[in-house]
Amino acid sequence: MQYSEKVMDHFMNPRNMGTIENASGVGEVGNPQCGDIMRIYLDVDDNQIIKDVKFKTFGCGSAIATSSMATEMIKGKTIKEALELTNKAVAEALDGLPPVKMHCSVLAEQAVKAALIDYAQKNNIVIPELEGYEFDDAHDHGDEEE
Amino acid sequence: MQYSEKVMDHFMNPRNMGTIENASGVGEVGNPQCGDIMRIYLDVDDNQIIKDVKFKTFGCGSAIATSSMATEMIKGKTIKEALELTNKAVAEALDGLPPVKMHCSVLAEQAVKAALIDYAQKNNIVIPELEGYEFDDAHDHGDEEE
Amino acid sequence: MEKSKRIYMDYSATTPAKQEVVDEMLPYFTEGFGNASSIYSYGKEAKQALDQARERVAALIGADPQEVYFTAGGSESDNWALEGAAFKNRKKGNHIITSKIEHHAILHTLEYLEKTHGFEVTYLDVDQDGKISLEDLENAIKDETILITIMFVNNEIGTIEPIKEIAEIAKKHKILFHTDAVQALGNVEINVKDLGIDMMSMSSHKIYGPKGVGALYIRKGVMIDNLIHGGAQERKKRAGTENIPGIVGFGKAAELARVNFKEHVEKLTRLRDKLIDGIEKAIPYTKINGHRTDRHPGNANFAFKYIEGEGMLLLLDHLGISGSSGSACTSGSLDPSHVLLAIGLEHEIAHGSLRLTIGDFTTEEDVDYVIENLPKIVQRLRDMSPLYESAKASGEVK
Amino acid sequence: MEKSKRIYMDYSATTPAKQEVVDEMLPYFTEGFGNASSIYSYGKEAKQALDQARERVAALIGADPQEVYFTAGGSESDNWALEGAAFKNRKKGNHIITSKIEHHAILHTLEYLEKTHGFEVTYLDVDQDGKISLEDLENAIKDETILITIMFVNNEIGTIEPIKEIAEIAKKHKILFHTDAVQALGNVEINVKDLGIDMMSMSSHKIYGPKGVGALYIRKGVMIDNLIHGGAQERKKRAGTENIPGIVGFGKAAELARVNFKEHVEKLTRLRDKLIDGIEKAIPYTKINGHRTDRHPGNANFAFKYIEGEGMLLLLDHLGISGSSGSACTSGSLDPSHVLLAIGLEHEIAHGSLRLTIGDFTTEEDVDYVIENLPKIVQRLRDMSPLYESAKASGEVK
Ligand SMILES: Cc1ncc(COP(=O)(O)O)c(C=O)c1O
Ligand SMILES: Cc1ncc(COP(=O)(O)O)c(C=O)c1O
Repeated sequence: MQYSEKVMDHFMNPRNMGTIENASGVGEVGNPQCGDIMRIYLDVDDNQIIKDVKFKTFGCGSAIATSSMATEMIKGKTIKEALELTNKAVAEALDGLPPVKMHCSVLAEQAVKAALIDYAQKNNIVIPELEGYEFDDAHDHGDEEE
Repeated sequence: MQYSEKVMDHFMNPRNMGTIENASGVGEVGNPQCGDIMRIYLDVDDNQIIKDVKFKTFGCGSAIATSSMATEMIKGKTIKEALELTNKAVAEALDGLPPVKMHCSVLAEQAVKAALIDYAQKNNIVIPELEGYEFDDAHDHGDEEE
Repeated sequence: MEKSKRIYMDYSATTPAKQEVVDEMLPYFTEGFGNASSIYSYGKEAKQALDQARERVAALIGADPQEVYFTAGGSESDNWALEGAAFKNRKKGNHIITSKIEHHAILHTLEYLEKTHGFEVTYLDVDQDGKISLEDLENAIKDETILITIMFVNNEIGTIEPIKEIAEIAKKHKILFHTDAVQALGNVEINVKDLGIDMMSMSSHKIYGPKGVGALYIRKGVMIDNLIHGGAQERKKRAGTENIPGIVGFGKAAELARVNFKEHVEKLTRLRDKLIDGIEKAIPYTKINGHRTDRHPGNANFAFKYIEGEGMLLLLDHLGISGSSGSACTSGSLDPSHVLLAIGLEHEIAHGSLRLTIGDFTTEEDVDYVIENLPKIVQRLRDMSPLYESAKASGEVK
Repeated sequence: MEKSKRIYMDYSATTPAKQEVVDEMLPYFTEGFGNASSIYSYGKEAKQALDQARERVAALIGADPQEVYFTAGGSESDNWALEGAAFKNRKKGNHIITSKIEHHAILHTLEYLEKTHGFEVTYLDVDQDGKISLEDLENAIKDETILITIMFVNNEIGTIEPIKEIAEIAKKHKILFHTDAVQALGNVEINVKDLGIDMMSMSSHKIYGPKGVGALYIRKGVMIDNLIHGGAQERKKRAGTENIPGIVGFGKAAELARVNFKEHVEKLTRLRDKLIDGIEKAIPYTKINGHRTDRHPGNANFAFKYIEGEGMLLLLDHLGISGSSGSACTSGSLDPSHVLLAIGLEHEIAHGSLRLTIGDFTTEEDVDYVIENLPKIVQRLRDMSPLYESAKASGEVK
């Protein structure tokens, strides 16, 4: 298993690591049993622009790197734009992930969505794209790896 | 599998190799199927002393070496003495044989006996020690060798 | 990256071959390369080298040379012992007893015997230190039991099992006893006769020998089926042209292990204890895994709460330190190490495990360097961890 | 003894590792020794070396690298292919087809599958040149047939089997086809895709690589059971810490074999033909075994009437020449080689067989030396032989 330089960079120097007090929305996905938890904090302004975003992650190198990249990709964006963030986009922005680690990017996408759902609930907003959103078990580690 | 120096010496420089015309007795044991044949020629004088002995052998290095050693051990001896030649004695005289090759020494002993039987028959002599002598299949190559 | 410093602390995974070992192997690649089974001079040299290596390995474990059969490694030895004993004794019974903390070379072989060949396996629990219970073992024995296989020293947590006692129980019930001694070899005293072992697996690359070579000790009189069928090598028990250079290297490594045994164990034990004590003092919320004293002299195994092992390994690697972890992420499976779960660790703590195993080339300075740097790494990851944050919020962590 | 001259003519038994091969292996013993499956830098180097070696072996046989699985040698590869395919397909059927001239790694594995696991095996006859009949093969196929295994090149007499045609028949009947290509590798053109091979066994030490390494080609899509169970190495198909130096050496040897292929085959063929012709002319009552043209480029196999092989080998060895024989005495069994009997040789003639196999380090002078000396050796043994004497007496020999 080998990480790209981008992954290593985001793991060694994670962007947006930390917490936001009184965040507009907080999302947490994963569970400690499986070895990954991502928690994302959003600070959304009145124009639905994500002014700030922070994360805390328990998990492997790629879990931390995808959290870092995902937060960077939505920072300063509108909620609409953030909704469009896909796990593939995160993985690509990191120059790819080893197949066994793709679930980390799924987790990152889900953590963003979970934070947005929390934001919507707190603010009584309906985000149609997130109605009935399901958090699949992202843990399809595959079976053929080394 | 490793041969002693004595075996190698008798193989490289076999004593008494050849034939005797009008031999007093000729004995042959073994069969080509199994890969060993020994033929021994005796020249026995009126005092029952083995004046000369020769061999021809088809077989492996130790078959040739045991033939050579056996002929040397009975040359100049009386028939009585030759009858006492055992396969163990031949093997010991060669500083031992690998376990899988012990049958060659058995063959050498049998070849001498066969030649003596032939001599007895040709000369109408009864050699009590050889009455009913059985040539077992000497080919017990064993099962545990390398 | 600060890669100039390189501190290898994964000796239980594999060791470098010692220079003396390589030196002794070299002539057999290009010159003394003959087939040991052939008759001509080239072959005789090979045969002599083979004999000497066999004597050296035998001497390390108190066996007769004819009881040592060379294989391609620990995994093959394990597979051979289990399948060989199982198929040979199938008519007597189909039940095998093992423990939950065996190496995968044991567990997956037994799984295969269960699924594909109809054998039945009992997996014994271990206590929180990783030891099996002799009482459990006695209770697990049935009329159909044909084999007991319990490892000598566990590869993750270093715990030493009560081999002599297990062998006695096996003997009492006339059941074959195999032990995977891959981690034990060279690191704990082994005398197969005194211990009453019927079969024992060994691997060269764990004792500073080359990779791809191992051995199976089979006590005289014990009959098992072959695993690799073919030519008449290894007294007709293991086919394949003999890997002479590899076997010579293993022999040399065994010789060195025997001669340096006392020194080796003393040094490792001292450094290991220093490492364990140092880390335990420096890093709170840490559990030491494995038995404190009945333990591989070079094995240190920690579980750091609130963090995951892979990140730790990456940050350690960045500082030039190599270790390993029982976390799921590093193994590529969903679950953390079965060994850590078997000693009762919860999943989330098991994910934060770190195994550091030291060896003959480890220095006092290496240990100091790790004690100095590991706490920073753990803290850095804890600062990123939502679990740590929650623990602080709840007061669990101060 | 005149041992200064050393003429090795047993390349089919094993080859010396080439210096370039050893040079490329060396760093992986003491430095790049890491566990290829681990995460840290030591491990990454090992992993890269492993990948390169896999590509090189794949390139030699026209396979994808992911279709190449490293093993500990040709015997393990054979055992794995046969047992793996047999147990995996047991529900479909229990019948396997092979030939009478396979290597023992095939024959003894099949015997084991017959005796211990209830499989049924058909052993095809071969003609006087050692070729199987495609018609016989077709006729042997039953509904229960799950595997055909026919060797690519025979190790004793060098005959090349009609692999492409066999593969077509197997495909037509949807039966797996395995070939033991241990002698073919590097010596005959192999493209597994063009030939339609499902599984193929290889061994490093026959192509100037180190001993104790081999590979099994498994075509993508072909599923077989594992032989060595345990860790997740080789994409979970073959457990055991990777023998990195060995694999690197095999890779380098494969690379050299690919690059030098044409040259190698031309040189060997020329020297072999010179040797065969020279001996045939110089020694009467001699039979050349194996197919005259569809033959391993380095293989010469003679049967000299009236004499036995071991003595020949000893006398040759005395002159520094290494060869091998299919006689019973050299194998330690009662019967001469099963291959020689299968091509119709009588026991007594088979006992007088001599295999001389040449390779990359054989020179023209070596061949001359053998042509000069072998006739004397044969004559010397004939002069000792009672069979020769009888043949003279009967007029069979003049
Ligand atoms: C045709 C054939 N198959 C299999 C083998 C076994 O290979 P190895 O000795 O590498 O196990 C050999 C060589 O001994 C061989 O010639
Ligand atoms: C306890 C134990 N058994 C078996 C093995 C397998 O040994 P090898 O990698 O030599 O096949 C190992 C090491 O990986 C081990 O630690």
